[in-house]
Amino acid sequence: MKKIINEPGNVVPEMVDGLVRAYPQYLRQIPETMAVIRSNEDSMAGKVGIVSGGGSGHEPSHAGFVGPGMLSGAVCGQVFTSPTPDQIYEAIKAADHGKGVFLVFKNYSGDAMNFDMAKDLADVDDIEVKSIVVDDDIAVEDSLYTQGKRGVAGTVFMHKILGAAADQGASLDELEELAQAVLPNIKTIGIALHAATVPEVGKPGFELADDEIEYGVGIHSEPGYKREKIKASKDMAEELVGQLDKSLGLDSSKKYAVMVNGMGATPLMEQYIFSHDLLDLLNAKEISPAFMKVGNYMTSIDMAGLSLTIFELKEDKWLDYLNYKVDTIGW
Amino acid sequence: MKKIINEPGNVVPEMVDGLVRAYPQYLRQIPETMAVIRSNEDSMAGKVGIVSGGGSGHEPSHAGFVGPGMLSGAVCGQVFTSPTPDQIYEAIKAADHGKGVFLVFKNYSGDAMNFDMAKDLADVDDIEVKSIVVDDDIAVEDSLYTQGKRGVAGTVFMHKILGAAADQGASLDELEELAQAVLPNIKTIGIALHAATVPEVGKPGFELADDEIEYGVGIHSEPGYKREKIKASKDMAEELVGQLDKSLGLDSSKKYAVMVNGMGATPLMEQYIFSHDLLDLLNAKEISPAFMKVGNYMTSIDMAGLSLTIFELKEDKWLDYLNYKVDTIGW
Amino acid sequence: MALTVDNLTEWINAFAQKVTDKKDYLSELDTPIGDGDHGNNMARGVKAVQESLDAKAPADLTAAFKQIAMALISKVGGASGPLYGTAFLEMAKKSKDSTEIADLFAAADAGIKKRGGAQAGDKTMVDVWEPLAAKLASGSLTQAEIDEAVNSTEEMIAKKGRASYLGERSSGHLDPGAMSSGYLFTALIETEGIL
Amino acid sequence: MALTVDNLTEWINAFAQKVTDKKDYLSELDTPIGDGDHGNNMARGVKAVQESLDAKAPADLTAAFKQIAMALISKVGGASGPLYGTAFLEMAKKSKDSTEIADLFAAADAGIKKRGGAQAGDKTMVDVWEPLAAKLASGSLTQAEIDEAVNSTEEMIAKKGRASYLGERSSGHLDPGAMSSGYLFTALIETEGIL
Ligand SMILES: Nc1ncnc2c1ncn2[C@@H]1O[C@H](COP(=O)(O)OP(=O)(O)O)[C@@H](O)[C@H]1O
Ligand SMILES: Nc1ncnc2c1ncn2[C@@H]1O[C@H](COP(=O)(O)OP(=O)(O)O)[C@@H](O)[C@H]1O
Ligand SMILES: [Mg+2]
Ligand SMILES: [Mg+2]
Ligand SMILES: [Mg+2]
Ligand SMILES: [Mg+2]
Repeated sequence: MKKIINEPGNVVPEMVDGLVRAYPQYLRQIPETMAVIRSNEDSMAGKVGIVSGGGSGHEPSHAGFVGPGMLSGAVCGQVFTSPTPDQIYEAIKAADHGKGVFLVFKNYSGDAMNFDMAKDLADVDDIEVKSIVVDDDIAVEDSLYTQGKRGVAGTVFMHKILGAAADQGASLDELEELAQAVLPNIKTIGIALHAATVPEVGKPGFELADDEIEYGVGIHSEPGYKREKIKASKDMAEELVGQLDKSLGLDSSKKYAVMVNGMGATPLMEQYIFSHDLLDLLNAKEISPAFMKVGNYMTSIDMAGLSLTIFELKEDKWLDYLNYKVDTIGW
Repeated sequence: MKKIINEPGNVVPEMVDGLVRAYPQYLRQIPETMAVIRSNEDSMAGKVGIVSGGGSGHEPSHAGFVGPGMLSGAVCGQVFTSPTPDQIYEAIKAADHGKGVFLVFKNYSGDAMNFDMAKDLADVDDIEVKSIVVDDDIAVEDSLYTQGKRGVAGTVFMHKILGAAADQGASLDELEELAQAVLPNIKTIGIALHAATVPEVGKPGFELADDEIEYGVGIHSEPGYKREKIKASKDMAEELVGQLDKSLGLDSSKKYAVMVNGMGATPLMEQYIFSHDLLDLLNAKEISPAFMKVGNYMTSIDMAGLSLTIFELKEDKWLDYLNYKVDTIGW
Repeated sequence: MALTVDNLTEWINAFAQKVTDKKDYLSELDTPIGDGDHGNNMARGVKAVQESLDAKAPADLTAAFKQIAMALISKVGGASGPLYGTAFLEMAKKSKDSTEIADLFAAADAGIKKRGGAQAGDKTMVDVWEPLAAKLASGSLTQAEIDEAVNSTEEMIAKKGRASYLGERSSGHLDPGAMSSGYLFTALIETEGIL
Repeated sequence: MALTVDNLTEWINAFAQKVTDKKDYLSELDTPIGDGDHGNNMARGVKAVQESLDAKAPADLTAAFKQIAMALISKVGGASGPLYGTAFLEMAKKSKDSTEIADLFAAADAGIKKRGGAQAGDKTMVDVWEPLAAKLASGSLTQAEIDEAVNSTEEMIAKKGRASYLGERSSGHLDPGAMSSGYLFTALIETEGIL
């Protein structure tokens, strides 16, 4: 393991400290926690707070999306480990400005349990809390009897949509309705060329040969649905678009937002080339995205690879939310 | 070599195409070239144009900094290879709105010669052109008899300063004066954990053992000034700050802007940890940066490592320029 | 034979020791079917528990269980933090009317199931807690029974937790949470004077 | 013996062939003391030159030199593009009053020095162009002389171009631009009817 770190056990507190001190205009650290809140208090007045979080290792998620027009606060867990209820609770308290707090988290048992416990703590204070569990990854089959699908990069679209609506004065109930309406329309699938190395573990989550890639990988080095020899970018794009097409039924009469998301070690050069191939494929279906972003938004430490998110914009308002003014480190 | 690409020889055209089609609201490709220009024509009216460029492989530089408040256009050369004069000339023509064009390039023989030839071509059209050659890398000794120092990540600060000034109506002469005044105050030094792989070459520019790092590396896998066993982040920070201190004479009575720049494969997690160590060191000198950015701004394809830029803000106006409103993909 | 603050502390220290010794092994178990952090999570947790007990000697069993629960809940995170935390929180509640090991473990088992929604056969720590809580109710518990419960998770297909994302490919691997729970039960039977 | 559009084309094609064959070697030379792209740059350039000459047969020597120059300038980039481009552009200009090889190369050599600001001893292509242009002026050029000029760059310390960033560590490596220039001269002496 070759990393610019000090003690592997200290990466989270040092990282949060570095981030907050580098960007005091955006973030304030809640004392004694690994939770951050918007520095701009005025921007939260009279509005529902939006709090997200999860394990660390996904930078700029989630703290990088804290700012006017997006999140009110974010809670940073240990690497790939859900944050604890007491910390989430502190973020809820700081984000509450009398209108309640909306929680966004991804569909992992740990996140679900810790955020639920935090909600219980907030209940005692009579802070109204609602939440959405993002599960956009189509690589894993959904089923009533299991945990369901994983939450991955599509979560960033959810942050943006809810953050814009909250900034425009949406109530807690309206945000819940919006989140539920948006959720089934966001779908993501990823590929890995190299797995992530958790600092405290010291070696990659799984091994890939020099000419192999893994399709359907998660953002914590969870293995995907198949492993194959590496192909040209356009063939990878075809596989991913094919999977998303099955799930979304891509159609030229519909509007879409697209995110190409780098996993941490994959340079923009490759992400732009993939985007070129992707846009060619969509073009062949007479689809031209109404909104697109390419970059590192929901990373997996130093994983090499990327994910593709397609979000069907069922309502014009959703596109306005995506384009709504925002001021954060990472968007 | 494991990359998300198609033909290694096609990376530049495919990348530029992907970038421009993903972000049509920011960029327009000049037909038949690898040069891009701001989509927002109105934002350029009556102002001096700012054109930058260089070899590709430094994404989001330089095209990612094209937009209101920053660059007017950017020219993308082959990977790590200066663009050709005809392409630079097309960007100059597109950026000229009657007030002339200011060129920003880095101190490499190739860039200097190609940009100079483009200037000659523009002369014929009576387009007034001035330029600044950025040479912020202190890893290489300056000398009258050689090429001098290399231009690296500090170039992004130069873009921001000039872009803000141009947007506020600075004339070509004023921009030249500003650029000359700013230049000696921007200093950068970098480290690499792993060298970059040029797609057409297929292997890293140099080999580092699993426990080695290279100090003073350039952004084209140029070797640096020493190679050592990897150390803790805080020791690396100490080495880099020490070098910059020698060059700038860091002093608590002065104001500084700081950039921690990821080289492409180094995740934000490590950049934030390094920032934590850096800020501790500066703190010990009673310096707290007046402006700071952490992220991938001037990358070196998939190099692992980072660079540290410190920019002494001799004038308050320079800080205003850094904070001036801007709308680009990469800033 | 009865639970006291002293032998509870001894039991928890023995558990902490086992988790610390097996930290890498637990994370390794969590690698093929999880995210490779279970050992780190649990080691962080038991360290916090020990620090809490060292910093403030609990006045009674209820206080001791609560301190353990709060340390786990506020330091572990992930899935195991709320689950282990809930287990000890339920023991704290139950200890107000009973200090019978059988009653305490029945309450803990119910708490884990409620918190995580898993049932026996889902390849989670429930596959250790449910059968072993039943053994304790019937009056005895042996290492062989602990091993059997832990090993039973190997062939199961996960239905809860991260391993469930793997579907059938989760089979053939021991569940890390089942293994760490096994250590808790082993520490229990090894601590003299409790059973 | 005189330069014609035909044997100029033959010469350039022979040069193109050598560059294409040695593409990887030129990039390798550029790796320790440069950025590893000289072979790719030159190969791209000579391909463009050949395409240009194929697409439009030049009417005369001046037109031929200019086409070659423009192809190199607009396709190579980097340092070698403007330098080789300038060399041929200067030959195009000079060819209006002289078709003597010695005159043409003297003009090219002067153009390269003016464009890049390097002089002999700076470990650049100038260390090939200057002495060999002089040999051509004196009436003859051998492969041994070409090799000697190319090899002379090995021990030099670079003062211009990327290699100069290495300071003394640039010594011990052949200069890639000197090597590709050597191919141009070898192709020249190998083309029958020019010298
Ligand atoms: N819903 C659940 N119910 C019961 N136990 C669960 C559940 N989800 C996960 N677990 C247990 O937690 C263990 C994983 O814990 P850990 O690795 O610390 O957390 P995470 O999965 O968040 O990384 C699993 O091996 C399993 O025994
Ligand atoms: N200022 C200069 N004057 C003359 N030749 C130069 C100069 N700078 C570079 N060169 C030549 O260019 C060669 C490198 O060309 P190339 O690798 O194609 O371009 P780049 O250095 O831009 O990558 C060097 O080996 C050297 O011979
Ligand atoms: Mg985890
Ligand atoms: Mg080059
Ligand atoms: Mg785990
Ligand atoms: Mg080169």
